[in-house]
Amino acid sequence: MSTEPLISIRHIGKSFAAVRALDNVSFDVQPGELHAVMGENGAGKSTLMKILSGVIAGYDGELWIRGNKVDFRGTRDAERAGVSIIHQELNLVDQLSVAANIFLGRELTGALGLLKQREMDGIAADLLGQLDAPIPARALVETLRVGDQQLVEIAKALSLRSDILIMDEPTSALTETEVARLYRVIDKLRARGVTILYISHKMDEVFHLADRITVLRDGRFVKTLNRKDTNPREIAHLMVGRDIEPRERSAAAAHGDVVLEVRNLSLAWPGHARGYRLKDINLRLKRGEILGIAGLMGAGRTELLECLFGASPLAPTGEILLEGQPCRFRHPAQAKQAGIALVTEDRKRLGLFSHMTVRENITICRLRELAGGGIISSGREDEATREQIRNLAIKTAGPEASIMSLSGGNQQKCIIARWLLTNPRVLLLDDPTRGVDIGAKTELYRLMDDLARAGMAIIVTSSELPELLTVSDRILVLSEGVLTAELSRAEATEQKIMEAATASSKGRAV
Amino acid sequence: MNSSVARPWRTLEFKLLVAWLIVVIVTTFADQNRSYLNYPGVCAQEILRQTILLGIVALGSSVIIISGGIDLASGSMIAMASTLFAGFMMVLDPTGFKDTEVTLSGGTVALAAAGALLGGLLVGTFHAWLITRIGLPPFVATLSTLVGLRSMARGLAKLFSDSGQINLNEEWVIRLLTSPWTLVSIFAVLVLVFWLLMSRTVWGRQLHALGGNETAALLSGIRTDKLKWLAYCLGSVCASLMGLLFLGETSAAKPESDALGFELNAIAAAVIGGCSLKGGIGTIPGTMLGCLFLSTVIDAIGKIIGTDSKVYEGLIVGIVVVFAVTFSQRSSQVKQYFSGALGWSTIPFLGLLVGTVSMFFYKNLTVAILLGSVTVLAAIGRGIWETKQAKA
Amino acid sequence: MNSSVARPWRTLEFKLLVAWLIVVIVTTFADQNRSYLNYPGVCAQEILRQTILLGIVALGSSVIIISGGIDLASGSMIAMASTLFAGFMMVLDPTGFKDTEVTLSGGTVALAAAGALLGGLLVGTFHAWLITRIGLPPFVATLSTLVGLRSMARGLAKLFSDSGQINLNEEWVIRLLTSPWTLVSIFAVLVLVFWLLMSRTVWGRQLHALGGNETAALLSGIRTDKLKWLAYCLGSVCASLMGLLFLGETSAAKPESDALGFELNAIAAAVIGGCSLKGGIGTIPGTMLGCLFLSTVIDAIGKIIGTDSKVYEGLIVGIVVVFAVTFSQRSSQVKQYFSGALGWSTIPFLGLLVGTVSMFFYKNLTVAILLGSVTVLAAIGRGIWETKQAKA
Amino acid sequence: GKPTKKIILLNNTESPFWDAARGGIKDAVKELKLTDAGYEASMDNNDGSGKGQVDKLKQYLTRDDIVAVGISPIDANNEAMAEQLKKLRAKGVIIICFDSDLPPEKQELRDFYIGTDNFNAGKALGTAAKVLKPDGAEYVQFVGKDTQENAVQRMDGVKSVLGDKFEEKERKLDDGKRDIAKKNVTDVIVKYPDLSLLVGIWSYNAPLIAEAIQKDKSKYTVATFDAEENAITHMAKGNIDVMVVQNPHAMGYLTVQTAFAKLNKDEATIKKIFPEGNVKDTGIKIVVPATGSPLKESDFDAIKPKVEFLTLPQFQDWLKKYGLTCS
Ligand SMILES: Nc1ncnc2c1ncn2[C@@H]1O[C@H](COP(=O)(O)OP(=O)(O)OP(=O)(O)O)[C@@H](O)[C@H]1O
Ligand SMILES: Nc1ncnc2c1ncn2[C@@H]1O[C@H](COP(=O)(O)OP(=O)(O)OP(=O)(O)O)[C@@H](O)[C@H]1O
Ligand SMILES: [Mg+2]
Ligand SMILES: [Mg+2]
Repeated sequence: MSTEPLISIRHIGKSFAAVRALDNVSFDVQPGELHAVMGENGAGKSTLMKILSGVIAGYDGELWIRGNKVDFRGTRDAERAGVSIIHQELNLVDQLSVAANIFLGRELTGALGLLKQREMDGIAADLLGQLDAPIPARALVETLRVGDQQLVEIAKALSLRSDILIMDEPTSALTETEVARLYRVIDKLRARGVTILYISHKMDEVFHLADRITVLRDGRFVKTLNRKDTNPREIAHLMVGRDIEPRERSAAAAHGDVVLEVRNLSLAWPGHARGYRLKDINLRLKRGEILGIAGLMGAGRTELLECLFGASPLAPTGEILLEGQPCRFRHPAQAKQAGIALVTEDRKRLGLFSHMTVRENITICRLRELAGGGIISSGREDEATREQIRNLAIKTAGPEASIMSLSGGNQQKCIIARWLLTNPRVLLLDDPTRGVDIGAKTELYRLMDDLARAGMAIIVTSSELPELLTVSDRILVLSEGVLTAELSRAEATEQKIMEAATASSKGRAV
Repeated sequence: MNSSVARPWRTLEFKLLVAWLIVVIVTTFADQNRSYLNYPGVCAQEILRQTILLGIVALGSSVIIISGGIDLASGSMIAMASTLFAGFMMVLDPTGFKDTEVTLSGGTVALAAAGALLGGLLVGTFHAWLITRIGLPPFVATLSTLVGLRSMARGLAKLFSDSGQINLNEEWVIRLLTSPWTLVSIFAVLVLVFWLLMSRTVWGRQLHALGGNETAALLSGIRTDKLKWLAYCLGSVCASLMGLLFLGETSAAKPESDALGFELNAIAAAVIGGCSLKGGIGTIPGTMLGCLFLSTVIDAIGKIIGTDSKVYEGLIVGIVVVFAVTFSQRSSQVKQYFSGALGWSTIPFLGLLVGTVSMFFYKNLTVAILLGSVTVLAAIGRGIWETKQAKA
Repeated sequence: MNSSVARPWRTLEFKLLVAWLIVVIVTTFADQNRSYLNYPGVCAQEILRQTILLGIVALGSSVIIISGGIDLASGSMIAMASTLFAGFMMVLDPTGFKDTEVTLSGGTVALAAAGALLGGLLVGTFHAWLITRIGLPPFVATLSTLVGLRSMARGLAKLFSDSGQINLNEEWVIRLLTSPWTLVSIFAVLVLVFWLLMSRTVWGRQLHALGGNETAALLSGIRTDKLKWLAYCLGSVCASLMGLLFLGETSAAKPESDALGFELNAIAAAVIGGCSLKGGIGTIPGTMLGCLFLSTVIDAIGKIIGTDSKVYEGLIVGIVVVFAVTFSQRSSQVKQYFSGALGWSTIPFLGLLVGTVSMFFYKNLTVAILLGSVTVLAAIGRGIWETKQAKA
Repeated sequence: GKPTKKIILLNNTESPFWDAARGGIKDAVKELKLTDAGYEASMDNNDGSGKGQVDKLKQYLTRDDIVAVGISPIDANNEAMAEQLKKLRAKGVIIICFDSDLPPEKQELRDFYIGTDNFNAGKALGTAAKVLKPDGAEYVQFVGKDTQENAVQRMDGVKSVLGDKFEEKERKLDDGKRDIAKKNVTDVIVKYPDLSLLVGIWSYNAPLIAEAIQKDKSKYTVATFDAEENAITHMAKGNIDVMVVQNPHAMGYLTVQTAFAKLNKDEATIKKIFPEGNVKDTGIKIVVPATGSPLKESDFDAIKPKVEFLTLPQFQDWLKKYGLTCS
């Protein structure tokens, strides 16, 4: 391409205290292209995007847009230069309405600086319409579910009508249908000539959308390739710096007897049209089996796992039998006692103790056993930590490193390690690979496989069907809180699953 | 918001109004002097006055709370403003201030008032600076000014008069500051302005956003520092304004005791009025109803108990705050009050609480024991019921 | 932690120790009566006493703060405990209590003390209940007990004597409660226990986790309700213990004024000692050093200023808190103090602050103006420098 | 029947000092048979602030059952209080100041004043101190707040008699907090090695000074106001050398009696209590330890009106007579 680049990133570097997040990164983005940026967790993608969008001010190197040097002091400057961003983490104000969030910081005002509420509601409704997302513009964001909140974020970015749009893992909380909608929107935008910088850990997305792909590793620029001239394997290699052979789930390993059985489990949803979050769920889980649970956003996967773990806001009805023993957990402590472990969906919010060290994060569930008479034995604790770090190949400076100094994938491993320490009988993984890079993903798959072989019973949910198909022996499909299909590894296909997932759904209930 | 439009009787404001009516009715008949019936005018005026004095400060505090901060220094700011006001008048026109014959010129008074308000502006700025530039948590920043400002005011007062108290004996100034018209008009304007600000303007919207999710606000390009600056200035200026009126009320600036602990009343009023200390949630009308409710309750205590009412005031205010906030909670999943170890072990305290309170008011041990044990039994009953529920 | 092991002089504890030494040295020479040199023993003992009294309460407060809560009621709890202690003694053995001839039996005193501590336990339970079962924010829950408990204590005191004050004139009890040995031994045990609890035990680790991320703690199978119960009970029991000793100090329970606002000192000490009000961060040794530092400063003020030291105490404490917390901040990215609108507009206040403070101490206008303007100029200079930096 | 009429005495702040006054009120009610005449009399506690008193007076305005108000103004120059007193009087309520009076220009606002002149009391204590310390001394005065009328008057009274042989080092404030009051004593002791005279201004200062210095009492002379329970025990132990005691009991009693007489147009009684004018001085007592005090009754002849000179046992008998524990 000979045209003068729209964005030119020149020798950009950025350090946080100890970490060198970016180091002398340079590449160009051509006008109108969709440029994907890939890299492991902690490669520096988000940091670079934050610099591009004026969120991070102080950095080394230069940033050129439309042939002139820019020096953003804040997001405002970036927006004026026509750059807008969809951040990796949700950045919405729960207490405000959808419209208010979309116009946050850029409210429309009339005389005496009074808000033009009606007008904003109107425009917001249109934007959501473009995304054909059935979200009322005046609803409070806190009443929306995660997926819809992500759509609001997208609408917010669109409302700027800027000609450079950065999307940092926009689909990490979306499921196929919503992703499909997003694709349509992206097409519209590109038709309008908008340039898009796109970050994702999902190869299929990148290869579906991107014109060119830039790979970062450990904060350094590796290579920029045309999509046509490359393949996922090569990209993955460039990202991780070695080949990663996706290991297939050792087909139909011999399973033991039933560990967990659920009979007619239902969970009420007061004050909601549907009336229930879950209805008459029945399932059996055998020792050494990996059971995948598929479903759309809000299908109730998280709730199901929360019920099994005694963490649901309301008490579920129905029976849960653990190795034949009926049990009703009202507190995760009881579930933990009984040998059930839950790796939660939202790492940052529900999992990490960000002010603590790797050691403290890993041992938090196992302290009682590592203590004598209530006093923690630092020796045993350190030993246990190192063992986990070894077994799960966690990349860290050591047990005493701050958990925040780890990349997303390794943080996820720490949380899994935390639960493995309690050597549970049943391991519940709620979307364990959300926002985790491909290298770490394959390692997680291998880990699950090994655990299952060692006789652990695992339930895993995921928003990525290919993933489910790779890891699970059996797949249950949830749709609006009801089990609509049970597919063995042999018969399961993306097609069948999507049918089941949308089976009883006549437009999502909100 | 849309929901509140749908069924007004579900709104906090409505609940508060009902609660307030109940208090008024109870007081009317529980007060054996029937003050409300004999002197409706006087009583109404007095309650209104207290509500306004509390309300002016609560307006500022609520804005700060909604923006996700807290102001522990408003009480001290009141004392400081009242001292500055008196002090400036004294400095600008010593004879006119001291001498009852010579009257103060309106200009002098206006100038002094302006000075006191400016003081408020400076303190508000200082708060914002401590929080955004030095990076202190709001609690710590305003805690230090809570102790610092009052002591500074005491020092200033000592500079003006050894007694550490500056007496104002200018007839017309006191008249002006205490006249209902002054109060009502100032208050009306303030409430209108603040209500518009918080519910209709960009700043109000962004203040809510700031309180709700600071990073989101920041990433949306909102100048959060400027907003905090605005919030804390509004807070301190409101307090200073109250300080001016307070000088009229007490006709003497005595910083060592003026408005001591008033910040707690203001915060309590805001919380009763539905402001969440986590930030992002709260309305001006709610806060104002909170003030009306709180000052009515305090007035009622005085009416009903009479002698030593001050002694028991705190107890009743505390209980009222707990109940008000409990009922004002929009959607609390909590229902298991008395089951479980914690629940059971709280029952003794509740019994003792009720017992002591009734002891205070009936001065009769048997009644106290009776009511106390009734409470305990009721709680135990409820506890058993809850446990059954949980089982089922 | 590893970092702290690596270079101890970077730790907050070390910084505090240095700051404390500076205060001591300054006081030694700024005090023209040379009290520290003339009566080292007495002075040391007095500072130690104050540190211990503050420390006992701060221990509880810091645990609560680390667990992500706050206790505004400790001052009132002290007053309540002291009242209960005296009250129980009076009830258990009226003649022995009133009559100086007849002495109280050890049993009576022990029983009364136990009763007061039990009271603390009940209040702590009540706090935990309000927060976990009723769902009140800790600030609101303890705010209501802050006003409620004191008023309740006053009511109780009134039941015993009209003046609302219960005099203790039992020689040996006062001796026992005020003897340095009692204080030191109690304190030593408490500090050891709390230090072990927070740094070595499962509960301590879980309390840190709770303060850091409550949902994560819950989903890690931690009984967060129980932990809060523990934290608030520890807080209230520490306060009650202080209440017992306080009765010795004052030889009379006067809930109206006893330990009024003491909670703020305790919180300030904890914060100076490095506890974060956001929860999850803080150490016992740090808190204790915070107490030592704060009580030394307060003592120093009395030594240096003399007459009216009480008047200026708040001002200096406020300033000290700001500085202490500022420097104790581990990694504050903040460096732009005076540049920008907010920065510039703070300078006047700082100038006035320094001016007034120097006015208070030198009682000389020219000096005050001089120092004030020096401050302003310095700030402006720094501001310009910062702006240049930002440009570059 | 018809509602009882109330006589209310509003004090300045809660303190044991008022226990005796309450005793006086009770006695008056009993001896003058107020209840039979359909009257009640009681004391109301103020919270120690000027605004508190103003608010209380506002409350009284809305109560028809209150026919007489006694008040001990916490801040005599307070316009707002004067305002309320005017209103009450206009309503026909009888106003009596007790314990401390209004400034001359405002005295038409009250019908009577019953109490002692605090400046005078201060002079009495100063005189005692002079006798106890013939060749002068360095001294410190301890008080809650030096902004309170009675405190200032007492301290100035003391200062006025002590000649230039006495040097006042400091006035230590404790904001009415007993723990601070005690710490203040410890502080000044180490601060001024030559200090030898300690003056307690408010009732609680006395016992706490005694507590703090009893280890080496010999070094110090302790002269205090009022007689709190613990102060009496400490004087018995010899930790206090002289107490100047007012007569709150009489203040309570006479206030009620005067109001009652006035309400019943009983001029005879009024004449008896107020031979001339409308001011009644309830007098002060000088209390000294049972034995070995250099103080004699004659030392106080200069003080007018005449003081009552008592040894501790005599004083305690007096207390017993009125069933009081303190004064
Ligand atoms: N605010 C910060 N403070 C300290 N370190 C940070 C901060 N933000 C990022 N880092 C570090 O910088 C490095 C790059 O982070 P960044 O978020 O850019 O990675 P990423 O490529 O977006 O990873 P992911 O794919 O998980 O989003 C990481 O090591 C991270 O720990
Ligand atoms: N309509 C809703 N209102 C409020 N909270 C919701 C709603 N729907 C889901 N949630 C909660 O939000 C979280 C994630 O919602 P989501 O829709 O993702 O649940 P899910 O579909 O069961 O799980 P997953 O996110 O893995 O698909 C869950 O904890 C769920 O309880
Ligand atoms: Mg990222
Ligand atoms: Mg989920």
